[in-house]
Amino acid sequence: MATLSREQKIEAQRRMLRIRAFDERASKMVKRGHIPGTVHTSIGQEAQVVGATMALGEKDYMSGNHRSHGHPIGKGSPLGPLMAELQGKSTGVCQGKGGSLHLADFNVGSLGESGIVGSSIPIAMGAALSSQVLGRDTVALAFFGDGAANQGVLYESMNMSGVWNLPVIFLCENNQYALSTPAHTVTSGVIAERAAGFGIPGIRVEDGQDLLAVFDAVSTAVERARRGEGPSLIEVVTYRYNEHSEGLRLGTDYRPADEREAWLKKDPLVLFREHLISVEGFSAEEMDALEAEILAEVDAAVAFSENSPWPDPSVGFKDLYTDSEYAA
Amino acid sequence: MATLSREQKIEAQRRMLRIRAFDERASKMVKRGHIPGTVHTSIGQEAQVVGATMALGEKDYMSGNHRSHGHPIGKGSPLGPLMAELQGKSTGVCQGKGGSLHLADFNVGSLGESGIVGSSIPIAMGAALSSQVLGRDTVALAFFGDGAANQGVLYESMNMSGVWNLPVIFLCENNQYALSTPAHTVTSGVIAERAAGFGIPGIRVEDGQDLLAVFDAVSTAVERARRGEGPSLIEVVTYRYNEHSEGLRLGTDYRPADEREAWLKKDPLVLFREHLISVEGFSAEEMDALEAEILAEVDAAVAFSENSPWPDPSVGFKDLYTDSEYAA
Amino acid sequence: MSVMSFLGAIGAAQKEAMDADERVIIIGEDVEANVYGTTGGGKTRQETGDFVQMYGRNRIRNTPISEEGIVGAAAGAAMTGLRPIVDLSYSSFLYMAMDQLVNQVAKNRYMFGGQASMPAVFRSAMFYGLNTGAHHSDRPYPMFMNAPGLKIMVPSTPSDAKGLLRTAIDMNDPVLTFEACILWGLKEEVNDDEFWIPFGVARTHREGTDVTIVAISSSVHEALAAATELETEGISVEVIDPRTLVPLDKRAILNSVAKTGRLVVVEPAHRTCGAAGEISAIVAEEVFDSLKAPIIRITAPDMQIPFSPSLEKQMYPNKQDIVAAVRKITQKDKERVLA
Amino acid sequence: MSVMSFLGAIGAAQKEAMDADERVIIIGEDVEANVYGTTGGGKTRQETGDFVQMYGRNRIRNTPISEEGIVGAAAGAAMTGLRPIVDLSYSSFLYMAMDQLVNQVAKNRYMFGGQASMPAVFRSAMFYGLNTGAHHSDRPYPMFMNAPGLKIMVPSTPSDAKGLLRTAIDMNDPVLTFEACILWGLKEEVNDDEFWIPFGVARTHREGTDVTIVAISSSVHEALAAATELETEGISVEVIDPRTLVPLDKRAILNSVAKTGRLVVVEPAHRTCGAAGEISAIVAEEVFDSLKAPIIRITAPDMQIPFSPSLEKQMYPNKQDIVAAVRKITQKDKERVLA
Ligand SMILES: Cc1ncc(C[n+]2csc(CCOP(=O)(O)OP(=O)(O)O)c2C)c(N)n1
Ligand SMILES: Cc1ncc(C[n+]2csc(CCOP(=O)(O)OP(=O)(O)O)c2C)c(N)n1
Ligand SMILES: [Mg+2]
Ligand SMILES: [Mg+2]
Repeated sequence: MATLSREQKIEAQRRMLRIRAFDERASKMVKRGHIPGTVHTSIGQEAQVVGATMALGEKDYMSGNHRSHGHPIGKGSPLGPLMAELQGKSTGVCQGKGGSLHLADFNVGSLGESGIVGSSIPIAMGAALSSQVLGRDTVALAFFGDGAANQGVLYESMNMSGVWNLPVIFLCENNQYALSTPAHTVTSGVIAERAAGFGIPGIRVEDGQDLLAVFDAVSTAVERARRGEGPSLIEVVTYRYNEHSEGLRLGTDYRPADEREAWLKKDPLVLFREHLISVEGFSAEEMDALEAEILAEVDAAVAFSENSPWPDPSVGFKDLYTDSEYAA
Repeated sequence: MATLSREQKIEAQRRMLRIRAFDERASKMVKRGHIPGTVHTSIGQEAQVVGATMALGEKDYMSGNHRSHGHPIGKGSPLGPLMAELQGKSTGVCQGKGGSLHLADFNVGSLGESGIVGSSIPIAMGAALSSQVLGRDTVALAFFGDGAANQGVLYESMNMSGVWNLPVIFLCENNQYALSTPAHTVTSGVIAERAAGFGIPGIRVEDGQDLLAVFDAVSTAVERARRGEGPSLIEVVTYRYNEHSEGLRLGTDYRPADEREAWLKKDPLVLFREHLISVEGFSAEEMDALEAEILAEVDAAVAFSENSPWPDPSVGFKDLYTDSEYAA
Repeated sequence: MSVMSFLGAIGAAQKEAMDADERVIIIGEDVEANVYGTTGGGKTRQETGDFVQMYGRNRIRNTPISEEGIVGAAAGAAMTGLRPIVDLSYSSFLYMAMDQLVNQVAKNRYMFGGQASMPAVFRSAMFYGLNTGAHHSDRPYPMFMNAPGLKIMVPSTPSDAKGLLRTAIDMNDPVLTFEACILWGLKEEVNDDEFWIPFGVARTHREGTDVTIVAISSSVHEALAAATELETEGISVEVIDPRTLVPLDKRAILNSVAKTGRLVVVEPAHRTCGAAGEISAIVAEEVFDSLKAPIIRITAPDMQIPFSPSLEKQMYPNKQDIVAAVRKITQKDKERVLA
Repeated sequence: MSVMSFLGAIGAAQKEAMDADERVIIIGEDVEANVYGTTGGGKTRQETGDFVQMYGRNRIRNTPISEEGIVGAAAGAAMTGLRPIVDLSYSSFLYMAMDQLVNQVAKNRYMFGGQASMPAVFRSAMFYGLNTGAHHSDRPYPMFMNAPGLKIMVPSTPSDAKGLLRTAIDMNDPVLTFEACILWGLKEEVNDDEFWIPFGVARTHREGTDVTIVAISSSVHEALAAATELETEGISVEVIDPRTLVPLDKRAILNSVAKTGRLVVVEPAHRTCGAAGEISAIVAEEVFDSLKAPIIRITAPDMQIPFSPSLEKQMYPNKQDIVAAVRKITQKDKERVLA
């Protein structure tokens, strides 16, 4: 059973807290019109995100989806340029051209979040192909939801990477809903069990609020991949506390009222704080201090973003190609 | 175990013979330039095709692929208009506009063969959806190859029809090669085993040269579908005796020399002829007469086609839309 | 008549068609919860009534996220007796189902010699101008215009949306609708009775004698605003909305340009190989001798859509661009050439 | 110099690039067995040498039939250090991977603010005119011209195929190649050394003063044959092959039309929203005052491709159509208007 050192555990909690604080702030900012468009928060899913990213090395690659902030934060991306990106500022990690849906930070191996459900799955496979062809020892991980698990390209990718033994991990964040649609109404069979037919291991982490359980499962898959033994599919059962996207109001109650309450009792941040105190012997004060530190970090990120200029309009006409500017 | 009556068995042999004779003739015609383009024969796969189509009722639907003649012939389509279609004649089943790759005969429930690998799989699912919504008791069957089994749309279709319990059968004709590519080099896991992850039955018919085995498996799936219990995946292991398409010459030997020899010993037509004689008590003379009858039928089909006029050029500008002709 | 929003008009047309014909079904992601507001049953999104309650889950099909499978299923269903309305939500998701749309939906009837017909409607919304970034801002109708066998509607008013969509649903050929999301809230008096607007008949929103503007989707409103401004300068502008791009009402466009001698074409799609280029080319071939000035296209540039509000807004045609273009081509010829 | 076929030239460019840069890999269906003849390693298909033997299975990747996955893998690989050449065989199969091509390959660099580059080549062949029926006869390059972020080459001679493909492989942006299958057998003397033809530079195959013909892909040869015939009638025709459609050498086209005053555009794609329409629209906007006659497009009609030889041949531009169009627009103006 792969596990984390004491320092790594604190780092894990730090990253989970970052995601929570960043997303809570972003949610408010959307509602106040300080972030254009909308955002999809990972609030409630922090253990699943960080359990996975902590299992990756710095040079390992990652692709993600619309529920996009947790992934780069979990991978170690600094908050300022991420927040600036959400606001569309020139200092944004994508110069303001991507926005929440299309965060990418190549410095930490984040190859990009995707607004198109399922579309970034084979991107991670491609990064794994690079590793294999060029003889690197990096692995790649694709984050996607239970909804995305019904996109055909996932199975094309599982098959192709299975045949080639590519070092890639398919990580399904099963938060049990795709927008308004309960997973069980549109999913035949069990996602994790789909791996077997493609000749690769399929693991279901039933308690995705348990950071260590996720870390263990993903670490096993990462080690396997690094040994050249090929891909794995990991389905992590989790829950999002917020609406699909911030500000969205649906007429229908597609989630039972008491369901959220039950999951709130298993808040991954609270659970891991307790673990750090009871098992690792940290004090409540130390934990409070960490939480305060992270809030300050998010404040600083927002300040950085607020103080940043808007991109010059000409930036909108750059970077389509490598070799030329747009000439109308 | 579903089985065939004595008359049905003769009808099955008749259809297998038709496919063999039709395809052998078509092969010659391609090589002599009497059929434009190319054709993909089902020679060697007759038991797999007819075992499946005999399990369908007249009103049941079917979609197919580039290996296209066997499917409508197996479903009972008359040979003349099929041959005329291959030649591009006005009396062709698609008026000469489809050709070998796009045979369709709606009179027998043949919704069309597809030149795009995998693309016609969801078409059969849609026909099953019609049956369900309109309360009909028809089922639909999609024929596709081992190569097509790596197209993502198959898994989207298995999942969606699984969720909705649609009366559809996914029939994989595993002839062990996709053009020059051995299935085992590009297929991770076992095709039939992929069904389980999608919550539907997956059956592998190991001896696809045994018509009765195929008939049994498909009948079981058809009955299940008709009872409203949903889809099934059936993988039938078989072999094509000819090259991928007629006239194709590849530099590489992608099939071991002795492999074809071994499969020729299990010729489905010979096997079933022996069954009809030894188990059903037909005489060799009766079997010879049947074979001669079919050759005459193919001769007549070719004569019908040869005597048919070319389509008038104006036909090329019709039928794109229902309500208007093309006006340049 | 009652006041309907653009979105409400789409819902109303769907409801009418569902009531009129049992073979009509709705299939798509999140249609059950009416996420996009057109399966709520009423004239507006808020109005009571829910399609699932009214028509049941047999006819309102909430799907997995599997665009290719959904479109393929609709194609197979349309060939065997149903008349599906497929809700693909964003136009940017159409690429996922491109093989089914181009290789099956568009080709089958022709390839099979007329044996099949394909009565299906594929609805999608173009979310441009709303800071949704490059993955959600596509306006890809020109690509589909290059695929013979599909019909294409691009309504710009609630009435047109209702009447054209009803025609589309009742039609035996496949139709793609492209709804500009920024028009969803637009309201006007719409006939409550059933009505059908024929495909291939342009709508002349405003008559004029000096310049013809052909405008597509949301650009119609920019063009009308420009025309009002130009009127004060004594320039008389005719504004034509083709409403359907396949079939295209060439006659209306050619007659107008024959009269005015000048053409500006405005659309929100990318410039290269867009509908504006097509319309320009038709005119340059068929009424060349009437032309008194260059044909101007005002389109989105050949650039992806950036997220930041400070970057995105410059990407679409606006009133000022149109006014400037019209001024330029109505200058006296000499000035124009020198300019 | 040695005689190479069009297909052999493609193989040669691939071989050169594989030799020059270890990051270049080939990925696609049946590339190992060299089914389509460009991974055999030689100048012609028959020539000895086999890419798998030369470069090994690490760099020659025979894939499952999974176009979307293949293109996505190539995109991810291109963003992380490889330079994939993706063999998609027929252009009709591109739709299967449309989401990856438009949403990932074309958009990523822009969306991510220039962090990624996408050095990948997507090869496909247009099999029109060979009785392969509607599913194998697409010429869909205009659709991709409407998707900013992709570059597009449409070579018409072996030399151009070799030089452009080499440039494409060495370029840091994604390139789609569209190879006309009917040109595969075409032979000419081709430079055996490495050479690179820049994108965005048209080739004037023939100079002339009365009419400009811009022709694309196989239509170049029809246009040249037409020009030869017209010469005997005293009509001097300039024939321009843009060679790359994105970027497009507008300057060459505009200068030529400014000189001749007349334009015919010929291409094998469907008419509506095709490249011919785009070129016509550019000219009608930018050098209107030089134009002496209508701009004529000669294209495939907006119809799918029928199988029967008696139906298919009428679907593509041919020499006679071109000759007739040129004659029409070179008549004296008065005659033309009355005709
Ligand atoms: C191809 C595509 N189809 C549909 C959508 C619209 N959409 C955005 S998020 C979403 C639900 C995704 O659910 P899931 O994959 O489970 O991720 P979650 O939001 O639950 O994290 C849908 C349908 C999209 N963005 N892309
Ligand atoms: C989408 C698509 N990709 C590739 C091809 C080219 N192609 C035609 S048949 C074939 C092999 C198909 O193999 P399989 O599905 O096993 O059928 P089989 O020919 O063996 O019956 C290929 C690659 C195609 N027609 N369509
Ligand atoms: Mg989910
Ligand atoms: Mg096969």
